[in-house]
Amino acid sequence: MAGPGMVDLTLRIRRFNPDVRPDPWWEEHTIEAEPNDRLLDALHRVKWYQDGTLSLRRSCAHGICGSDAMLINGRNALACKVLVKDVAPRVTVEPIRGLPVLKDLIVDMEPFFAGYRSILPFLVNESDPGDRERRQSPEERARFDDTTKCILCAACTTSCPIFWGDGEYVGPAAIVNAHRFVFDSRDQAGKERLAILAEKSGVFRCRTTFNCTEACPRGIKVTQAIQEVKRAVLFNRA
Amino acid sequence: MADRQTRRRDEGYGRLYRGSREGQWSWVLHRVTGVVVILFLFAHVLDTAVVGWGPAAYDRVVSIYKNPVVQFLEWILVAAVLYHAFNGVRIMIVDFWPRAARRHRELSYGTIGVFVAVMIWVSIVMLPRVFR
Amino acid sequence: MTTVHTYDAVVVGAGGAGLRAALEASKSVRTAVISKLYPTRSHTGAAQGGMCAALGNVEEDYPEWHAFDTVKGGDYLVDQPAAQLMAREAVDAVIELEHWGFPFNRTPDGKIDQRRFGGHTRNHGEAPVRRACYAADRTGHMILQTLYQQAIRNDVRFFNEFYVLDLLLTPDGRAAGVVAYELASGELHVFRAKSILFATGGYGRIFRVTSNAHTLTGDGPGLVYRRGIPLEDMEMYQFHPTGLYKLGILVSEAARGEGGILLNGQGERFMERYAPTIKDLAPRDMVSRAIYQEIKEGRGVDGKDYVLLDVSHLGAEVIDEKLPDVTDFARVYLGVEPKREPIPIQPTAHYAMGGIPTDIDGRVVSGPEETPVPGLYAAGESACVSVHGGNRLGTNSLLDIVVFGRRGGAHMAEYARSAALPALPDEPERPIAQLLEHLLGESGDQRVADIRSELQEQMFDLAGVVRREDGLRKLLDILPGLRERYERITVQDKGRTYNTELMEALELGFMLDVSDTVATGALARDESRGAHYREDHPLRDDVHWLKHSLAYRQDDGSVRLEFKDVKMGPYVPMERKY
Amino acid sequence: MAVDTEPSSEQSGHRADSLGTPLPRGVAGRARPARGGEFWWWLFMRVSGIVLLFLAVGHVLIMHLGGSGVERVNFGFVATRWQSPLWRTWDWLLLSLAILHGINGLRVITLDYVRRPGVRLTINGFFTIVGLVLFALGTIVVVTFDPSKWPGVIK
Repeated sequence: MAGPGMVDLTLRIRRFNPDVRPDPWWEEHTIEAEPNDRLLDALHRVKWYQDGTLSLRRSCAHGICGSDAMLINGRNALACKVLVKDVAPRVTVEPIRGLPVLKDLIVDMEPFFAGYRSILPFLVNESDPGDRERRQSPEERARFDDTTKCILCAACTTSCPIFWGDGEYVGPAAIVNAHRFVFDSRDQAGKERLAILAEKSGVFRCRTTFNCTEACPRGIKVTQAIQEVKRAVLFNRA
Repeated sequence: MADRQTRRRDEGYGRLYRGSREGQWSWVLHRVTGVVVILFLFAHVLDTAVVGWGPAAYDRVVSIYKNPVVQFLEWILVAAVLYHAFNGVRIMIVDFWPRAARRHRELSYGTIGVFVAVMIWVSIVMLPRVFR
Repeated sequence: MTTVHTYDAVVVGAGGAGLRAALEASKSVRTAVISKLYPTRSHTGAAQGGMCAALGNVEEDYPEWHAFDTVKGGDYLVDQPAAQLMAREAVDAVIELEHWGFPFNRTPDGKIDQRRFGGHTRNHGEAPVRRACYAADRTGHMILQTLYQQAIRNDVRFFNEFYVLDLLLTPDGRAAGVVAYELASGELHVFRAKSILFATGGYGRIFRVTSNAHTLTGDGPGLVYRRGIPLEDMEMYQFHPTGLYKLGILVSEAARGEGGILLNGQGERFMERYAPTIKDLAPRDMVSRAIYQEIKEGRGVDGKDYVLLDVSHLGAEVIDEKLPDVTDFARVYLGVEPKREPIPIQPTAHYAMGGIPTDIDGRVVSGPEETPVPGLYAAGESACVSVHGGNRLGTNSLLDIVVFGRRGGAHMAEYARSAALPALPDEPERPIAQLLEHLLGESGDQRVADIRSELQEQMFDLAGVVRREDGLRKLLDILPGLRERYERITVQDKGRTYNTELMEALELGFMLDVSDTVATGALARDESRGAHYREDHPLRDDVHWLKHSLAYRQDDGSVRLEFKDVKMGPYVPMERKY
Repeated sequence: MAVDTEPSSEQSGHRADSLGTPLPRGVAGRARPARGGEFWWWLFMRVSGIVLLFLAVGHVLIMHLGGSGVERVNFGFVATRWQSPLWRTWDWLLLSLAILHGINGLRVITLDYVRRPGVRLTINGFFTIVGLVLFALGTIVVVTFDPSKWPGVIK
């Protein structure tokens, strides 16, 4: 039994290790944790004191680096932003879906970043800015504020049913990052981005399931951003 | 000591993604009802085409629709068309008015509300024919 | 099977400093960036408050005032020419980021907005000045994203999740390459290059309570130290006053810059007593010590070891617009609503002022006479220029990484254009292959996690905010014991794919090395200066200690100290009052 | 060891190199052809959806709910109804839009779940042909239907 002020937590973890066996398996570990501990702390406890072979990515441990997106009790979240008290006494942890699993909770992020790179994720402005800042009003700045919060954790993209099924869809995160530039008053490559996103792999694959919005650990209104990009394509053509 | 460990055989993925209740499941239903309607449409074009072969042939074909079991299926078809239509309106609202995305839950429940209300009326009209 | 890669320039680390250096170097020479993490996971992204530059957008300001604040904030251990240079180049650095798309908050007329920050004052200490340029409370996140975006635009070549474990030097002391362990495959890679820049960040993980990421384990400083290069001013470690209680997660100084105040257990605004002029916006070392003092004298909250940061009076609008992330941390991790109630905070290990000694061009310089190591560079938190001296001012870290990242990148490219490719030693990967074999092969009886938590506990208690001779001596007795246990660790995971247990074991090795230098330096420096506070020597001693320490690793593993002079300038050391 | 000047020549199957797919450089070079096929289909689904909302829901109300529903439908009912060009136009529009809307719906579903291009093409081809055949059949019937061949059925 758990000590005073502590709770027992059983973690049901989806394991995979190509060095050991070809198929994934489930494993259960029970640990003691403080109710306010993060799920990441609980996973560390398993890794550090029970099974060193458990592999996961993590870094900052407070929801800003985007390393530890996982499928927790059937929903995508960052393990460092889920508290033990909210999942105890039992939690299921799986790797995020739609990307190849490399080991345990670690997936291949390359397809995800390839999608990100495909939408020209950088400011394009060929005019000479001079030696001072380009002006931008607070209202213009506010227009894309929400989508600058993205930490590229892939929680949104791997929550999307279209992304799981298909190898082509760029996914919500890439569109969020396109939005960040399309609606930046300083950027000049909006038309090119919108052209890329009007293609088969682009924004019109979105079926507004809102899984992405609910999965985003940064509270970005992902679906709304995608819809705004759709509208931009629509009116850019009309 | 609470620490313990067990190993189990693979139970397979198979677990549903517990995504947005309002968004994910209305999308699944939209697809399912869409497929139901298009498959019916294929059949319906064929049966209507029989009209070109005259009354005898056509009346024989449409008599199938008067079977109670088929009439129950017809009730399902009407439900599918109506759900697909109402949910389609919701999708368009979200598509053409991005700010509506912030109220997507309310929109979903509104859609379901309208659908259920209309289906109550549809059922009052149609179901007695099935159980007659 | 070891793969050999050849580049002109190799940058180790993909945080702000590494990316900025790579952007500069890749303009003219073939450049690779090797990083333990995906670049966007780097801890630059956790920086919150801002980046100072005397733009003068909202009130009168000059680089010279900024340089003065930096020198005074660093308690005169700062190399003054470097600080003056940084303050001067700050303006262009901020403008450059803006041109690259950085989404700064704006003034009503569309200029970059600026806000107050700890220790930044107008006219040499008169009053707080608005100098920090920012993007809400995610300035570091936006710098990291902006630099990564530019790296994509410029086709910079990345080797992600490659853990650099060794520096290769030619017999005559030139940098020749690095050895990296590929986490995905468990294979070793040798990167051969004409110039190499380390930008691997800090080592806050040697302390129990820290704002630093799990990955910040002093790898870069640790591995050059093993190769005989000294580490500078390692005793100078900053504790940020406002970490979330128990967790150490940072609550930005911007919270106080926007008007937040600190309260002790009796509800008293205690900073009025410690820094009557700028109160809660005093430099971090002073605020951290004030909190320590309050707690020690029984004025913590409920007699516990924390005090309160109150932002509730700022109003929901300011909180949502300018401090969204930090207030969210309080909500998520402590269940506290900052709009209504104060946030429990305690000092948290935050930033290493010390590191690999460099000059203003990022060149690594060894010894008191500052002999450059040809081809070797360092920048960012892993380096010590030294612009932060005994205590870094808030926002100067983001400035440091872009200013000295750029300078290091430019110089390494210039060097690579003229230098020949150095020859590699035979079997360059051999020492690391043997180290891995040792860690994987033997089954000892010691767990990495046990040694690490013991280390973190002892470092925090004995070499933390306040230090004493007896405590540091005790620490120096404990450390060899931990090292001896480290020799007998066991790594359960013998696999090759993402063996993160092995990675943590390697990290612990670097943490132990770095801890030796911190403890040794702290014991030697029997004065109080900046973040280094000795209870038994509470005053600054400019006669004996206006100098940098250099920690060398001896063959037997012990630390030998040398010292070098501080480069002075216009500012004469005076008592540090605010 | 020979000096190797080609950055990646010694790497074999280098998986973790993040920027493996090079981007075209320069703003002009970056522009891709705007193949907006998916956009036009997306727009069509919404426009046809609005029209179908009236046509199909109207059709359902009249045929399945009005009067005694399908009970009353027989050859005479159809023949009487198709006396009016309005209903012929209505039914033909409904037929064409619904088939196009439905076939594209099926195409989108295969796009989401079928990864292999060949299989995808086969399935889409099959449904397209079925759709075209049925559209042709339906059009012929609607256009050529002549109840005067069967006198006495029109009420």
